[in-house]
Amino acid sequence: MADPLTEPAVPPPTPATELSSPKEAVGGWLQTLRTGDIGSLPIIIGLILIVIVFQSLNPTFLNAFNLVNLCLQIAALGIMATGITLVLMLGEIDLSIGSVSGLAAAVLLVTHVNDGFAPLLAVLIAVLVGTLVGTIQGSIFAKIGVPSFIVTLAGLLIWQGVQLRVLGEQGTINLPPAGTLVRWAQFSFVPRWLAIALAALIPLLYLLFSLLTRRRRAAAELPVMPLWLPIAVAVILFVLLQLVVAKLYLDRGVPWTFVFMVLVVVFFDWLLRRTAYGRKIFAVGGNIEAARRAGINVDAIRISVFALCSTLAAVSGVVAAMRLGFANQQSGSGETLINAIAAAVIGGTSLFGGRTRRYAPLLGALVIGAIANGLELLSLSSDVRLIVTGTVLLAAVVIDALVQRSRTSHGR
Amino acid sequence: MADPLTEPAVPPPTPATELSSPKEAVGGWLQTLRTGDIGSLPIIIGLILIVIVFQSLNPTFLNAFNLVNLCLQIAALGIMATGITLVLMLGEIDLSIGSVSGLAAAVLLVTHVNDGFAPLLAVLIAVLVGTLVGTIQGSIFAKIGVPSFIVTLAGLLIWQGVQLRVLGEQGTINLPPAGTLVRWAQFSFVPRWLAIALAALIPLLYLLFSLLTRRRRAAAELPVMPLWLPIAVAVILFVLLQLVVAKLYLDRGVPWTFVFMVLVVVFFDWLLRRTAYGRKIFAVGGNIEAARRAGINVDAIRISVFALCSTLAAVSGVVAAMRLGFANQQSGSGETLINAIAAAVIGGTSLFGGRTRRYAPLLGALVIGAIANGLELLSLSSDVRLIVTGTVLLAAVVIDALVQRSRTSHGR
Amino acid sequence: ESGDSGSKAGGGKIALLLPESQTTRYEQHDRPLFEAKVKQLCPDCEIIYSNAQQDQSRQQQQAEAALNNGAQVLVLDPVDGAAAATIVSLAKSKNVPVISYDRLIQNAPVDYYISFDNERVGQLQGESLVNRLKELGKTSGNIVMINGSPTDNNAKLFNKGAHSALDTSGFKTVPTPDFFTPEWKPENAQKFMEGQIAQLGKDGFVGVYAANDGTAGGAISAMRAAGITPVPPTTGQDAELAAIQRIVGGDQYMTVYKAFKPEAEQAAEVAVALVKGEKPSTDRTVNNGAVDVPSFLLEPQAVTKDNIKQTVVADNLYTVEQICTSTYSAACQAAGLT
Amino acid sequence: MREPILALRGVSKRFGAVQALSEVDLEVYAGEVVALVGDNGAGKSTLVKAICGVSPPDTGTVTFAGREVRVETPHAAQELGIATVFQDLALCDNLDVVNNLFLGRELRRGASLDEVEMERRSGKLLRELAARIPSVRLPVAALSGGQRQTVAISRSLLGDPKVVLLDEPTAALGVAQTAQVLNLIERLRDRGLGVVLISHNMVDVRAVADRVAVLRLGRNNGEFRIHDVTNEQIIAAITGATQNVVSERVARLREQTAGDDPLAAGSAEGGA
Amino acid sequence: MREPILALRGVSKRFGAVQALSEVDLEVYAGEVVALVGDNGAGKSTLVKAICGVSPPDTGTVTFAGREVRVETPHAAQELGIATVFQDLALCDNLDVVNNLFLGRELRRGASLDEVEMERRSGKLLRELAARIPSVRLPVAALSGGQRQTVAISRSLLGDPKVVLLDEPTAALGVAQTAQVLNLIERLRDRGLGVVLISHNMVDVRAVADRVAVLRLGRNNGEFRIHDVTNEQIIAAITGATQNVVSERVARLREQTAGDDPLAAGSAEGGA
Ligand SMILES: Nc1ncnc2c1ncn2[C@@H]1O[C@H](COP(=O)(O)OP(=O)(O)OP(=O)(O)O)[C@@H](O)[C@H]1O
Ligand SMILES: Nc1ncnc2c1ncn2[C@@H]1O[C@H](COP(=O)(O)OP(=O)(O)OP(=O)(O)O)[C@@H](O)[C@H]1O
Ligand SMILES: [Mg+2]
Ligand SMILES: [Mg+2]
Repeated sequence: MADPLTEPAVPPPTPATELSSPKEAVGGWLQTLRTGDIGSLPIIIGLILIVIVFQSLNPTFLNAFNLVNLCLQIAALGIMATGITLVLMLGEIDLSIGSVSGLAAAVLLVTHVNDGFAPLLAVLIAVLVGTLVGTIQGSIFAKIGVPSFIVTLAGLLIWQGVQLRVLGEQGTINLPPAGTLVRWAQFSFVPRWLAIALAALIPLLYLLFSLLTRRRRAAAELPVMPLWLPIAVAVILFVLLQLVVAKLYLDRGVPWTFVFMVLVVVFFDWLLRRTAYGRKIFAVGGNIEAARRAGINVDAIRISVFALCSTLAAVSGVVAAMRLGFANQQSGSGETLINAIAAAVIGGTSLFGGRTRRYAPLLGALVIGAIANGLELLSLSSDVRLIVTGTVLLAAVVIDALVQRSRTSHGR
Repeated sequence: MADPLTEPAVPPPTPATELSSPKEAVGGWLQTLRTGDIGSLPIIIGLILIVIVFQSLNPTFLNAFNLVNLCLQIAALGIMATGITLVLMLGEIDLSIGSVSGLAAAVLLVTHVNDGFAPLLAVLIAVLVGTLVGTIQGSIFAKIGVPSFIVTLAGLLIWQGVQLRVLGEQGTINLPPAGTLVRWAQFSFVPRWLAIALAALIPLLYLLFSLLTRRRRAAAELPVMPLWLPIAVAVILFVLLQLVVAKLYLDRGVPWTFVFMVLVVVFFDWLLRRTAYGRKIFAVGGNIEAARRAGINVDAIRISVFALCSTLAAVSGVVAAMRLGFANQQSGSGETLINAIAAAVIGGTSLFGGRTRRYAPLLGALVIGAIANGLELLSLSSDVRLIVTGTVLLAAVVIDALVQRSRTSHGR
Repeated sequence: ESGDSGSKAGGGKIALLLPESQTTRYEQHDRPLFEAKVKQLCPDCEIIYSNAQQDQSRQQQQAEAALNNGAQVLVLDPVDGAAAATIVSLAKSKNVPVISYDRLIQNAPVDYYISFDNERVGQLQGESLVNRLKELGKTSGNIVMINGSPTDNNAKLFNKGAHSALDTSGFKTVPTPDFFTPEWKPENAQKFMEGQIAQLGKDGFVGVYAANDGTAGGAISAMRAAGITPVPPTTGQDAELAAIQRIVGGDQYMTVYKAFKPEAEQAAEVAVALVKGEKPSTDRTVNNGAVDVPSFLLEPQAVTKDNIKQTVVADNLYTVEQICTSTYSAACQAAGLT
Repeated sequence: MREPILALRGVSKRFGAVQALSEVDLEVYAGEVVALVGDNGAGKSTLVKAICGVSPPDTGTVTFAGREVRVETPHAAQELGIATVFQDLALCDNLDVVNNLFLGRELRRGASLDEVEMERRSGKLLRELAARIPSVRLPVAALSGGQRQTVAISRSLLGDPKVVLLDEPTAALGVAQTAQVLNLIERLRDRGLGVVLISHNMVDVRAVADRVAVLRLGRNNGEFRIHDVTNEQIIAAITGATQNVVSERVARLREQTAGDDPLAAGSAEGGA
Repeated sequence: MREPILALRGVSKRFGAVQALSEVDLEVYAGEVVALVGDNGAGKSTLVKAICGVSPPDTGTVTFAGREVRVETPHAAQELGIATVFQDLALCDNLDVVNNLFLGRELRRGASLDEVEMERRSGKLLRELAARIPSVRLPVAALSGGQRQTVAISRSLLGDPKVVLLDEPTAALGVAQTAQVLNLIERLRDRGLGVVLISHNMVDVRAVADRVAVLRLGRNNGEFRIHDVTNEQIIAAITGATQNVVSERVARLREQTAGDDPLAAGSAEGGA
């Protein structure tokens, strides 16, 4: 048996924090990939499978016209899913987002069409209504301590009532078909040259940023990624984006609403991951008591998150109304709510709080949007359609679950 | 400054577990009451307030006919809420219960009316369909690891599709208006003498059981409640039950469906609190890792709970169909799901798992049922109705939340 | 301008966009009838079918998909007639003609309109209810009014038509303001009716206006459970089999039968004509706020115990065997059906 | 030599990039207390979890009472007679003390639970460990750190185990409770159980252990009979160097020290 | 006497039926280490939580640097300069080590976080404490008990506190890490901070404390200068009796003991 006293003394260990040399960092990265900590990859695979299945069932699925439609279709969903992701990060729920989006749509239409407010002003008012609603709900939840489920369930009912009231007798209000709002949501596309430029700029910026960070880390003597990694990612990104853009410009091109949605998703991803505010959301969702003891104002975080969620729901309602060209009593009702939550969850947001994957709302909205869109192309009767939707939804997540499982069995 | 060595030695402490003498036990009980650990009391107060408000707005609210209606109305809701309570105890969710109840209703009608199965056999088949569905969903959740939200969301869609398919051409199927099933759900009431006897027997049994337990505890030298406490509770219970029975028998009396629902609630309360199986549900919901390490078969608990929940959803769908007298494509859709979850939560079930109050589904169903019923009596337009429903719902829970808050500020 | 797809010989693609599947008529009647007629007229034509499940935004998505699939005609039954203008303008941008089916698309350059008149349906319900009450010797009293979904625009139209018949009849509709049944759900109608009985008393009303057969079913269950026999005259709509059976059994007084067959077939004829580049003509027009739409309008029919044979049975909607199951055989005999 | 009741051979376990255990061997005999010591992160808790089925090892074999066994679940470990006190305690905060003690092995009376008997036995058990718990009906969320630890230890003694694994059982305990637990460990040994004790406290280790196994960076790094070894030697094996922060501190202390009582030792240091 | 930096007077706290603290007084001076000792459930952690705003006392006053203050939130306590290491650590399992260390006081670079600088400083800080952590980018859920404790201790030192409350900081630490923490406490004292150290380990208490305050059943039960008191006296105050399970065990040990080194003390006990 090894006796440490008779053996040569083990060399004093390099402190563990310095263990990861650049080389080992990649090793570790590949390692985690191997043992399953591979983030959004499984759901992307699920998405690709969905695309393959639908394309083989109906070859129009991947044509340019339909892809542009898909972009238009998921804009509102993606925005709403971004909002609910924030709330889910706290381990809470907001059932009122559908109603709030409907209310915002109603307010937009009434102020713009009936009261003649300028388009932008009307949009602003509608969005602020969302903020107000969220602040109220958040406060009742955080300050009085009513479970968020109940507060927002009450909100679901109340704001739908208010929506009916705002719409009044008329029930349905149309936007001027040639007005700014409809034009923006339905007929505005990024000019081709700009789209191509953006699709080149994004990888470039990514690369630049990665290299700068790399330099700072090296200067601080921290482990760094190997050089080829960001370069490879940037190249792949560049090729992919250019391909997508080329495809979309066979038809109308990239809709501004889609760009807007992507910006929203990216901004909130940055907010969550790269700012102190976002870090606090993670903390509250991870361990609320630890967050409180760290001096975080938990109430403020909660209220602001509910306010943000409702604001985004209102924005989503506004976008949906502009795209539809009208609002009515049904705006925001039905599956709006459940689709948004489902998008967030499919994208990789935990319902238990504190965990979400990068760009979860976008990925989730793509999955849900692709399923809905693909099914529309197959003329199925309602019963079959429901069954198929449910099955495909489940299938898209099973891969993810299986990977996660193998990860747990590897002890994480 | 006190020096323990110069002072007379502190007498060796009686071990703390023996601290609570009978006298102190009551003290402790009153103490907890004072500092807020008062269980279902706040929501009962909320319920009483709702009753007072509605009664003052419309004096027919408390008349016998309406109370009997209320009993009939909440039977299906209470049963479904019992099922979802079990799932919520695990910290999970089941979104499919509405669809499952609709599917069960459809199966019942098709087997009984179209295929001519005997009533009881048809009911059995419908309920077993629920069990099967729950087992499938539970297994996918527990064994593959797909989040319950996604599994049951897929279920929500799939079983609704199957429901449409089962109903087929016809869409709506009538139960024979004078058949056993309709008679049982709409026209069967407990005979007056039996109701009075039961209303006397229940407090008596409670008293007997309390006294027996008290004796066993005393024999085991454990702290016991003072004698007057169970006696007082029994007397209060007796008076209340007799009053309610007397009132209900001014009209048709106590419906069997209501009795059945109460039995379901009481049985599952017993199952949760007084059996090893229920204890395991608490453990899995409280700390799944601790439960696993204690050797509990977590997968089995999860699957069985989802199976039970779907079974109860099916039972609820059957009861609802019998009461309505028919089933159609809308059976189980819309607010069915959200009402059931709301009932469980209002009754005091935590969405985070591991916590529920006694008879939560019953109390929650009473609150929701009373609000809905009371609002039917007030002629309100749809928008106002929605707003009022939301507000009353919130108000009913605020008392509870305030009490909880003061409890937290007392450190619990 | 809508005819430039007609240059193709023979086949073509026709999109049928229906609004919901919660009532049986669309999936069980309109769709098969329409498809059968199209196949008969134009064996090579392909039909793209979608059902919007009561969701206007989904319908828009479906319209986009249909256009994407190469539809040459849209037969559009809008979820919300006031809101479908966007779909029309999208179709117009692709030079695809639009037939407004069953519900009128407002404020848009629609090419044809084929329908029953929704307001007329409400009116018919109201009129036959009043007539029945007068037959029973009642000239005044309360009529409990159960309308459709508060978020469904058609429900408003039924309501409007019904009021036009009821308000001048000497009867009083209760409650005020009108009750709209959330989601059209029978359970909600049942609860509401129970509340009204509690409020008005078991004999506090003389009739029930229910907007469709589902809500009628809920209301009837409530009255029966309260021990009200016979059930006062109750209206309905859609001519569901279950409602016909209730009518035979004497629980429901009437339902409105919209003969789906002529409607669907008419639509099929127009659609096929458009695919072939023809322009069917009609002399009636309906103004939808933007244009005078050339229209084919059909009359809804009230079905009571007396004319079941002449209507739904004659149209092969249901066979006598389907209606007269063992439960209803006695009633059928009494009604002269068997 | 007798056959060990529990023997591990070549146990390895990897978490992502971290190799927590590599080729670890360990033997435990009946009627013997083995102290498992090592630096923070050395892999002690991982080893315990590997033995008791909470997170089975990647490679390596476990032999129990002479038979090679696969312990894939905690349930399987309990069936074999392996009881464990985990470092992170693993109690259900929403359940009271009685229910936590009897979790997974509830006493019944007909179909329902025998709450009275469980409460009686809980009281008895806790008194034996000199536990200061205000009421056995408090949810464990309301207990102090030491009280929770007492509950966890009591739990492991309720079955009729053959091997007990204790992962830093006395870390949060008061002096009296620690003494009781050490007494208890001795009683377990005397009853012929195999005990694995993980502890950073050399005094406790010396007090009850027969043998000391040292882990370092996930590998075996020496095994000693407690008679044959000094604390310095053990600490050197733990830290991997004879010259270390502990020895420096000890040297400094030794200059000032006078007491000869192991518990009362160490005189005051004035502010430097 | 100088003015204490932190003084509690008559602090009481009740949880439902449990009176956790009754009329407790405590004073802490700058440049002094006060050891707070007491049995399990004596109320030590409750007292710490009362001071640092996590669960404010029912009655009683807190004086900080001469001013009476109401510390109602942890944030308020941090503002005053009170840093705390909690017995239950209170880390966010979903965040990595860096993020836990800087939680609530993140470093920024423009609008976003300065991850590079935070990571650099974390590494530095942890190396000072001889922490063995595989990577500062691991989520703390993946850390061993002792590694978690190291993180919690490091956290409390990141601000610029005037008073540090340490609730059993070394309970899960290895020998080397314990020595480092004790060194660190001495450094804190030397820098003029007031330190409250809760520990059940008499050796650690003797090693660094200037004064010992004893809690028993939620009340003050004696306060001693460390020079003037023996371990037996402290233990008697803790357990409330001179004749107790510890003294019995010690007596038994003493018969067999020979060593004179406080850390290496205690020879082996053979199986009884
Ligand atoms: N939230 C709470 N609710 C009810 N009782 C509590 C709560 N927190 C603590 N207690 C009780 O207060 C008493 C003091 O607990 P505290 O945690 O302060 O003890 P401690 O001195 O830190 O003990 P240890 O050394 O075991 O950590 C204990 O009896 C405990 O059961
Ligand atoms: N689930 C996990 N994921 C990743 N790494 C882990 C996980 N669990 C443990 N580790 C790592 O494995 C190593 C060993 O951990 P372990 O808990 O066994 O240490 P230990 O010897 O018990 O230390 P301590 O004395 O601090 O309790 C540590 O470096 C730890 O970070
Ligand atoms: Mg450990
Ligand atoms: Mg403590």
